[in-house]
Amino acid sequence: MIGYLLFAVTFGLLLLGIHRKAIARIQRRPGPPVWQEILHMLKFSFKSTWIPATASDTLFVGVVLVAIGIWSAALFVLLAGGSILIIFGIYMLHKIVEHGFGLSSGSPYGKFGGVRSVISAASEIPLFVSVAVVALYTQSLDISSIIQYQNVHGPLLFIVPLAAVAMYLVILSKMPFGPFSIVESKELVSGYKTEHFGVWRAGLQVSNGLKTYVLLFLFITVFMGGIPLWWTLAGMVVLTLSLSFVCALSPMLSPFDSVTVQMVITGIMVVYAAVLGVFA
Amino acid sequence: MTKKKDILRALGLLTGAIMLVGLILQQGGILPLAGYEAVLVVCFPIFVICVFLWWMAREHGEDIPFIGY
Amino acid sequence: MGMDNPGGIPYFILEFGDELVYFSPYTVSLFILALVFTLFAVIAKPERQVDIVFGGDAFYAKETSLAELKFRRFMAIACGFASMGAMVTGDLFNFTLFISLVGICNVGIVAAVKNRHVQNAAYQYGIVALSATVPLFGAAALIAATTGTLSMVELWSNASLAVPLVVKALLVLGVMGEGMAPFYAAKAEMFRAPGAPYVIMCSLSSLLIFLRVIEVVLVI
Amino acid sequence: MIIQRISRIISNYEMIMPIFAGAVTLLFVVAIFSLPLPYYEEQLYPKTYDPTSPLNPYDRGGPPFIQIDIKEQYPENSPMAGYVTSYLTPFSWYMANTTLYLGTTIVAHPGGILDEILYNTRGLDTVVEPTILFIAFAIASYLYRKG
Repeated sequence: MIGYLLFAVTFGLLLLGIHRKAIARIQRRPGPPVWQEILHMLKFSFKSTWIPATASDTLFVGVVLVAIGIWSAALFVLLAGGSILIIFGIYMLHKIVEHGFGLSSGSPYGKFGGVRSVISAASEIPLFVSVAVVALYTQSLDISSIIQYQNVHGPLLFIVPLAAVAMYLVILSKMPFGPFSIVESKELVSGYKTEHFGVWRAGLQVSNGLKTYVLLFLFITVFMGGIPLWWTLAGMVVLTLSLSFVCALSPMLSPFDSVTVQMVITGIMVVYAAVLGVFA
Repeated sequence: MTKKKDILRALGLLTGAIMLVGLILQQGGILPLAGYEAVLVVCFPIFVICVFLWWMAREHGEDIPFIGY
Repeated sequence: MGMDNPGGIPYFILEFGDELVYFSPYTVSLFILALVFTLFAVIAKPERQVDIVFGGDAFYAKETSLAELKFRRFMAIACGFASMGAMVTGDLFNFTLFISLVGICNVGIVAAVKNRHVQNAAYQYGIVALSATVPLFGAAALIAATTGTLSMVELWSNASLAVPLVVKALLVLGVMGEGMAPFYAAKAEMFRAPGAPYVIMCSLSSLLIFLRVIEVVLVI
Repeated sequence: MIIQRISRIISNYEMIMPIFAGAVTLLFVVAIFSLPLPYYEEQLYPKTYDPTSPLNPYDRGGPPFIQIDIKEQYPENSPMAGYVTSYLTPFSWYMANTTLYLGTTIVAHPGGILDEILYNTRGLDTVVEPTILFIAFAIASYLYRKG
């Protein structure tokens, strides 16, 4: 288990590195090597670290621990085939991590990252609609029974494509450099993580790796079914590359427009779920 | 300052040891998988941060908040 | 009538008369998170928010006075307890009560801040929280009237008890009013207040009750 | 663009109350049109009142300590449930025995409130309700004293 945890961190960071590299190549830049994010994690962990004088110290440190803890829990729930609702609960609570990172330091940049993170809370709703649509078909929220359903009926990707799109957008909003990633946009330096440097940033990298791994793995599992691990990993790379194309070719929306777009998507998804619920 | 580092190292080693013991107990069938996972969720973050802080470069004093231009 | 245990099978059920408190994997994980952040609110010192004076070199860090700190910490802890209660309760009326407690604590956490902008936002949010009690308690009353029970355990184990869809929608809207999950603008303004561990409780509690109400709606 | 126009409206926090009120109104209209909703006859608490009882409308039926007339969800959890009138303070007990008006005063004196709290089928609710009030008082008094 601990081995798998470390593997997930490394592979997730590798995916983020691939993401950066692909974006750079699409934009005709050389870009960093694909293992850059892993190097980042190691480099930050060697750097000199302290707690800023203006920070709320317990929260400043504690939120890093919470970030790693919740995503390792999410990984275990995913592997055990537990309830998809728990994973999405954890996904929502990642917002709290962003708030905690942003607000605990006292820096105005971090603060604005946190405030933007609060504004964009609406972006999580499409997620629940896609969960509801999946639940309509499988009659269960356990990942193990979702996999069983797909063994019988084929991948859910072809049964409920719009739900897959909704979840794709949700993952997109969590990828760096995307159209919805207003919480870490460059006019705020690094957004909510501006003030977490050195070891704290290394811890954040660990949780980012886990987060990427869990979210992409979840997408593959829920919409493609239980395929062998190697195929899943390959699928995750393909998914990352497609996300990179979207991120590289679309501009970042202004904060409130990003929220509005996400709310419109939510509205469409609610209508879709209602139609499916009536006719299915 | 070395004292702080000793505490961190001790904490890192302690959580590492707890995770190791958990692994052995789980392999031996004494601890259920869920229990082992709960141990990991609690210990892994502390372990990671403590190990990082332990091998981090030398320390300075606290920072000076933004002092203008 | 919903699907069986979307939050997992309860580990154990605590019995308070007709009110059951149940600990399923889902409610336990949310409960633990509320507990962890309440502990942060207890032990963490508030941060000093740094502000730059535009047009000059000056900067200053906002200090939170002791009286204000004490009051806000009290509110944050009350909010933490209320959200913990809302996470594990298995009774619908109790759930709505805890949620309105969360709503009023959220106002309390930022009401003490000496900043007109923040207080305006808190006031707007307070009015929404106030009016949200109508759909909230209305939904609980309608559930009691249509099914004859308020116990979630009863509602999910007894397939003949069906809660009308419109009542579920009322419940969700009431919780949204208390927690403001989608219309977050007022909450974001409230977030400009200094005092991170306490302000975080606002957002944590509203996310938690939103997560819980989704489980509740799926269950009943 | 339409998106920018919508964002401008929802980004103003003073617009939240109208938006929310509109949503609530809409939903209540839908609720009214979906009437009559099914009504579950066999309710948790009895729906018949005895107007001659001095404890009316709080009388849950039967003489104290002897007999209860209440349908419970989980009778095994609270064997004493429904014995409301067994918790009357001496004063309330005297009032109930001599006048017909205790029912109108039951929450206005300590014995009355205690009755409701110890009426333990919904005990936790009665604790949370005053807590909401106390929190509201705390906020109001703090703001008042701060000036």
